[in-house]
Amino acid sequence: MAKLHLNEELIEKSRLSANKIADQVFDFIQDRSTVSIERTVLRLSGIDGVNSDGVPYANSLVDLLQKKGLLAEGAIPWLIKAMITYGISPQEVAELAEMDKINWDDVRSVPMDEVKKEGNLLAEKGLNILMKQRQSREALITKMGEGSKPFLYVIVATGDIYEDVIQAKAAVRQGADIIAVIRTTGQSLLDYVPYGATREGYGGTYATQENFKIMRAALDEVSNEVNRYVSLCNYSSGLCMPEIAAIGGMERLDVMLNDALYGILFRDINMQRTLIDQAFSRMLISLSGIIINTGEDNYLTTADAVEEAHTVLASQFINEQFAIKAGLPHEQMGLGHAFEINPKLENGFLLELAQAQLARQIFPRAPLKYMPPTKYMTGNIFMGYIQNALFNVAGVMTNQGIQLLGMMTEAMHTPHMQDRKLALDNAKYIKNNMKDLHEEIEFVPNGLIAKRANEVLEKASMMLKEIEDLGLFEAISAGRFANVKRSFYGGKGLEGVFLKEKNYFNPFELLMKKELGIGG
Amino acid sequence: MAKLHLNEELIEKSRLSANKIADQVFDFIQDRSTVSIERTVLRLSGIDGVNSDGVPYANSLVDLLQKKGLLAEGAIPWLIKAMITYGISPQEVAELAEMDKINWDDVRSVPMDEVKKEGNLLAEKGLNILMKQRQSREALITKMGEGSKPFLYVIVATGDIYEDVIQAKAAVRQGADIIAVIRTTGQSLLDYVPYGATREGYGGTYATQENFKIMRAALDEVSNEVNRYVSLCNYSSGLCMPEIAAIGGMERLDVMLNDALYGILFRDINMQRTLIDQAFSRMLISLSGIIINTGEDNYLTTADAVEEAHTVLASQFINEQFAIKAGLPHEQMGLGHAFEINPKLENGFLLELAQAQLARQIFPRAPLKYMPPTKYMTGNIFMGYIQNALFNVAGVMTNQGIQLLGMMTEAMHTPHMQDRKLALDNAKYIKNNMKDLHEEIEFVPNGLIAKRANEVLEKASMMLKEIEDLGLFEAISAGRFANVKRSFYGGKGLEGVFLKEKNYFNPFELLMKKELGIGG
Amino acid sequence: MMPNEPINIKPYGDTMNDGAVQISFTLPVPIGEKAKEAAKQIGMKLGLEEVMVYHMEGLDEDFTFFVLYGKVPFTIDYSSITVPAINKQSMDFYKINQVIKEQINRKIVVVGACTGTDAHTVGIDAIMNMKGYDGEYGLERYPEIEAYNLGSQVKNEDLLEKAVELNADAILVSQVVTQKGIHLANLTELVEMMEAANLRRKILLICGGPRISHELASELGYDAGFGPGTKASEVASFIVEKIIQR
Amino acid sequence: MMPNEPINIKPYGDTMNDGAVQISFTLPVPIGEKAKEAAKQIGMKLGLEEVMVYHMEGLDEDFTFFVLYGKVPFTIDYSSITVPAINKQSMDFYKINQVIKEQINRKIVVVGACTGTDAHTVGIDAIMNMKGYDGEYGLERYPEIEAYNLGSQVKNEDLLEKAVELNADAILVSQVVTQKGIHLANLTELVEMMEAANLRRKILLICGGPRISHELASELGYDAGFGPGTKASEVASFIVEKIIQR
Ligand code: B12
Ligand code: B12
Ligand SMILES: Cc1ncc(COP(=O)(O)O)c(C=O)c1O
Ligand SMILES: Cc1ncc(COP(=O)(O)O)c(C=O)c1O
Repeated sequence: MAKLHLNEELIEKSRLSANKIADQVFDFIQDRSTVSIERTVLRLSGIDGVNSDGVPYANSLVDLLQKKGLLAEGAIPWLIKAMITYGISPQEVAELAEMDKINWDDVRSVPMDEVKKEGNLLAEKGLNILMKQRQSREALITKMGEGSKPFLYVIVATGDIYEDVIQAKAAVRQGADIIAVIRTTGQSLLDYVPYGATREGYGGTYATQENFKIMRAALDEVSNEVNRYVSLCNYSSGLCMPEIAAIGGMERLDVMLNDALYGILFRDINMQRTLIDQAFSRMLISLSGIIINTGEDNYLTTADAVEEAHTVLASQFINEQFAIKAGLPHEQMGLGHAFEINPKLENGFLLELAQAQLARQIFPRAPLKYMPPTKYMTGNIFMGYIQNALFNVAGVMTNQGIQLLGMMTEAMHTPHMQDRKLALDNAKYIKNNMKDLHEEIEFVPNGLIAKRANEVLEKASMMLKEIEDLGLFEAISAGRFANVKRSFYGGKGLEGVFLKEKNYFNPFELLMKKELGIGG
Repeated sequence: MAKLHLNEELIEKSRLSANKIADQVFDFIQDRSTVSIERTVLRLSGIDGVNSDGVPYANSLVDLLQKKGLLAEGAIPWLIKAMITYGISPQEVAELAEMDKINWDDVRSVPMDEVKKEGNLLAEKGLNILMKQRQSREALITKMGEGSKPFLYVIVATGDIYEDVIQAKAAVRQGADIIAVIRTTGQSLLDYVPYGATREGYGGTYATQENFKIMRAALDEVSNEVNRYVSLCNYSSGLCMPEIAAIGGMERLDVMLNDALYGILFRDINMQRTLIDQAFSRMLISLSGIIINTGEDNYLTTADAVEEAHTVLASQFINEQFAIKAGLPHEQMGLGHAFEINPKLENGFLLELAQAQLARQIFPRAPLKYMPPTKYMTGNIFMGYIQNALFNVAGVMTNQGIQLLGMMTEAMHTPHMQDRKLALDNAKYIKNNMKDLHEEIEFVPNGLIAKRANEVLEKASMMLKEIEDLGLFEAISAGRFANVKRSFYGGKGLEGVFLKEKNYFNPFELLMKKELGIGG
Repeated sequence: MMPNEPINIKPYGDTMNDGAVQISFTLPVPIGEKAKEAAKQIGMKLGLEEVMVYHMEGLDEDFTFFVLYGKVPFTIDYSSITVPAINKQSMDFYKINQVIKEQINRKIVVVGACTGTDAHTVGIDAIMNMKGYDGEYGLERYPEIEAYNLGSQVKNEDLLEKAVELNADAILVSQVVTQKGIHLANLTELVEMMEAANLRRKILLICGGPRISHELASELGYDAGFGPGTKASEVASFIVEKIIQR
Repeated sequence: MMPNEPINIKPYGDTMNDGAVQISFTLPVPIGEKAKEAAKQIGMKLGLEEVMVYHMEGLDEDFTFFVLYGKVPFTIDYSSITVPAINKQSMDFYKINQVIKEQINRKIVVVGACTGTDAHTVGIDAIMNMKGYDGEYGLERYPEIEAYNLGSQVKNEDLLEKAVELNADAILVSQVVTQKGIHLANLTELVEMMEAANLRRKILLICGGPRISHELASELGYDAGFGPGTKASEVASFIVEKIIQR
């Protein structure tokens, strides 16, 4: 494989800084939980459905506990106490609670060791659903195989899950390896997960458990037909990050966008909230065998791709450490980066190659997620089509893991059916016609590419050192990422964060940490 | 610059074979001339215009001499004898001859030394026109500079010279370095050069002296505007190959397609005729400072580009020797090759790179002419657009001299105005964005690319050895090039070939050989 | 009309008035000769002549993609076209500040946001933020303008509340996501809220975004609409001129 | 009509019946807002709705290129479409030779050429030459067919003379270059020459090429026309069937 000569010492140094940064954050997270985490464990305990107002029972129960001031001990102890007291199922607890038929003072007396025993059972049962899906996935891949790298990733985004299914199936028959169902614009700010099959989204389709199920079934069907396991991707992000991770695990999603920094910077979600949520999500994701995709590529949609390239790398280092601390293996870390340099730049492609190869070598086991040009796409669909071609060339030349295909209509609308087909044609042509190019070329030792890569590495390492001293929260407040400033107490969702009481109990968390072999 | 490790010995061997092949052909050519050569020297002597039937005076005079059995001594002696006898200009000789007002028996008596003296004067004057234009070109380039390599070459082909001018000017403003005016389908088989400005061609525009003049003036105007000398290209090929070379020199064309093999294989022109014509043309072209473009690329439109790659290389070797023997410097040898491998082929791009780099290294001083995909272009203009992009990538990666831009509508029609613009956008984007890529990469010593290049070289060298033994005429008859068979006496134009009598006199030929320092 | 301006025009391929156009689309039918004929009929029903289906490719069992060329037989009268655009770029940064100082005699207050669930800030930032866009300062940099950029995902009611609180002269709304007409709903809601609150005449209402045109904005009841490539000075000029006019 | 076949169809972007189409063309006017409006009017005059000019680029002082999207408001009746195509690929190589032997009882003579100034031989070679095309033998390989391929740049009179000389059952004409309708002139000339010589009814007349359709060929007075991707067996089947019919 083509290789760049990189300064290994700087890589080591950067990793160390990132590790310390993550440690600091985890010290903070440790003592906190969120409404979304509590809803997640309720869902994993079997609570599903919505009440007559359309509010999910997981939400109504957590809200109730919060209102009653009980949530700081965790939702699970109260659930179990009610279950034991009334001899009912979790779902029944939620439904009766709605009708105010649970006497929370009464249930308080159930002894803690009983709660713990029952809690462990619930956790085992809940996590088992995820493990089963993981096994199904592995069995299916063994049976029918999967695509070759880079995986070809395309989006569907009609807003209507049934229309999405049509588009997705067509895309698979045309060669797609991963189908991502993009979410409607507003969803990340919703503090609940919508329910049921939906047909009305803007710029994307609601992420609901039913929609996941419908799409997974469709993809299973067409995977069978093409005899190649096709992955499904959605977003474990926004205010419901951990809940959607759980739902994704239950419905056998294979890839999930998951990155607190994205939510902070691009959705103005409170940083405490989403970092706490992220740590919990990643454990679920890890167990479920899902690949995460991080969002560093987005930085370059607002910041300049040449000047701010090092922020992408720095963020990748941090995301790697966050992932490690949540027990996520390298093989599930789809670290993000992007091909966003101004196409008018002389030798711009060389800088793109430098960045892509840099990431490839620094994170050799990670299935890097490589984003196509978006910022400099215009209404000229023809030029756009060849910008995407050069992006595909860079992907093949540097052996990326997941190639998010660009659409020639990027500057206009979410993809029409033929846009996706043409994008796949583009990618397949280049992947096949240039297949082994990366084995055939070497980068000149002291050339432009090598110099650029080392320069970016050096800047990233300096940035990480600074953040290590400053702390991540401060660094974000200072606008170090994507030129966007967010404050510690600002943004959405802070009201959903709470300090755990000393008798806080979350058997799911405990069991996951045990399974994943991580401390805490 | 990126380099392949090639077997230098095989290169030497191939060159030697090609040299012998050319020698054999030149032995044959030596004793022969053609009606077209004779018309050429008449034109260079100042004969212009057409008679009342639209027949050029150069044709009517040569036809007359041929009918009278006088041509074997050359047209010039008879022209001069008539000039001296009647005290008239060359043009007047032609016009009076038409009216049967020259008594050819009478003029016979003019002594040969007078003829020779006058002949040398005529030749000096005639060739001086070419030299003057060459100097103008050099002065203009010094004044305004020219584009950088690879030169971007686009065609205009509306059939109407005035519409061509509109298209050409637009193309220059969009960045074209070379404008080629494609010829109408039938012209190469015409045994005369049409006259005047024309507006009615099919798939191209008639090549006439007036059309050349109109386009040259337009390009000079727009060159001035963009402050970059823009080259004009047309075809010195077909039955009037040498005449058009002369006209091209007079009207300051800068590039001319010139390749006897093309005419033989693709226009079924008799091989004797066109090889004799070619030798004479190339001397004119050499003196005029025009770059030739050879037609090896065309082989791959009928033969398979992977299997027959070596025939392209073999033909380049032969064309190089033909050029050297006609006194053409390497800097004017635009040897042709093409990007015509099936885009569906796995690693096909690697084979393309191998071939392009091979040519680049074997002919380091030649401004290689690199042809875009044509054969595998379809009605899918989007896919076509990225096939052209990969072609441009190959051009930049191997540092070609002249990049003939592909049009996305290749499979449909001669270019619409926006097709050309988009083609230029494509090429400019890649040339700029990947500018120094060829300096940044090395080809792995024993990789696929290196192996392929050496394999093609080996096959070419074997083929050349075979042709050396067989003779070029026999090799063509056996279908060795482009899978097309042509016979020694077949094809068009043989009737225009004649054996020179021992007192044959052509002062232009003699002077050119002297100027170019070539024997004969 | 400009001197020498063409009057009746047609698309141009390689010969004046050849009418050549390229079209591509997908039909929800399986690939085949019948599908090809259907594509041709679409071309003909659009009024094109010499319709040629140059490419046909199955996208899935029931969908086929086509590339066509055809010729437009009609002309349009170019000389009669008038563009419903705003007078662009009348003043520059310095001139604008000077005019505000001399003719308005107080600072102008502008409040902006990207509204609804739309989170695209780059466009509104380009107009409002200090650093501006494409080498032009944003409104925050104008000494005579007080500019408040509320960011993205702002609810119409919050935007309006803020505008009232600040006594704004103008409201700037950015809308980038347009799928299924979401921007129309958003933009309309704001106008209606302002009318209901009797504020519509008092505050200049301006929208912008890549799919916004002045025409569309006027139809929706806005004072102006700005499309792709807008510069801050164009917007400021418009605001100043309107305030002086009143 | 096929079961479950759609009846009224429209182009499809991402939602059934959204009517989405993409268009590009050049107008002979300078770039600017007025040009953009002109492009939009072309779209509207084609009957499209929601016409959006997404891209505009000057090609030269007086020419501007556009990319538009719009929506087709009408449907076409898919169920009523019948394709005027020849019954394709009824027989294969073996079957054809067998039928000739058994039902015609003599060898069939076919003469082909690429005519006029057209020098594209690949198409006619694909149909006639031994080695064939796309894995199918050409007519020369058929034991029951005597095939004469005269090559390219053949004059109509020479082709006809040869056909008469060989007592041909069918003439095959290839035309690839179509600029300014040169193929129409060429093809028409041959029909007229044959009619003048009273040969038209005696010899099957077939043309082919990338821009040829059966429809066009029929209009010009040919027995059949074959377009891109034609295989030798399709042509041979047609000839054999026609000869038997007579
Ligand atoms: C950058 C970007 C993002 C970034 C935004 C970062 C940020 N902080 O803004 C990120 C990555 C976060 C993002 C996310 C999404 N995006 Co986005 N994004 C883009 C992208 C690539 C560029 C937009 C941009 O910055 N343009 C540059 C600015 C300067 O141009 P502009 O907005 O046109 O602004 C100019 C003028 O319009 C005008 N203007 C704009 N606003 C205003 C206001 C006023 C008052 C005035 C006077 C002028 C004015 O002046 C500006 C300067 O000239 C486009 C694709 C493209 N290439 O266009 C897609 C695009 C806009 N995104 C799209 C979508 C669908 C989304 C998502 C909804 C996808 C999803 N479901 O996940 C998400 C969610 C966003 C949300 N909730 O709204 C679609 C919209 C489709 C449509 N037409 O409906 C696009 C077109 C991509 C696509 N083809 O799918 N996106
Ligand atoms: C190869 C080629 C050449 C080669 C031809 C070599 C040769 N010996 O044939 C060379 C390089 C010599 C050449 C030259 C020129 N070419 Co050319 N060429 C092409 C090219 C790249 C491919 C054509 C081809 O071989 N197709 C493959 C064959 C198998 O397909 P086919 O012809 O469609 O044949 C199939 C069917 O149509 C059918 N068929 C065809 N004929 C017949 C006949 C019968 C009876 C039947 C039943 C069926 C049948 O069956 C075949 C098999 O399925 C096309 C572009 C393209 N990608 O299409 C341009 C193209 C055809 N050429 C073109 C032109 C203009 C020229 C030139 C005139 C340019 C010039 N002025 O120099 C010259 C001169 C040629 C001349 N005098 O005619 C234009 C034609 C434009 C137009 N529509 O008018 C094209 C489209 C390129 C372009 N965009 O400008 N060309
Ligand atoms: C990491 C990450 N998360 C989430 C999203 C999607 O946004 P939302 O969560 O608002 O739907 C993106 C968008 O591309 C992303 O990159
Ligand atoms: C070497 C060469 N000569 C001539 C031509 C043009 O053909 P003609 O001379 O028939 O116009 C070509 C076509 O590309 C060519 O490559």
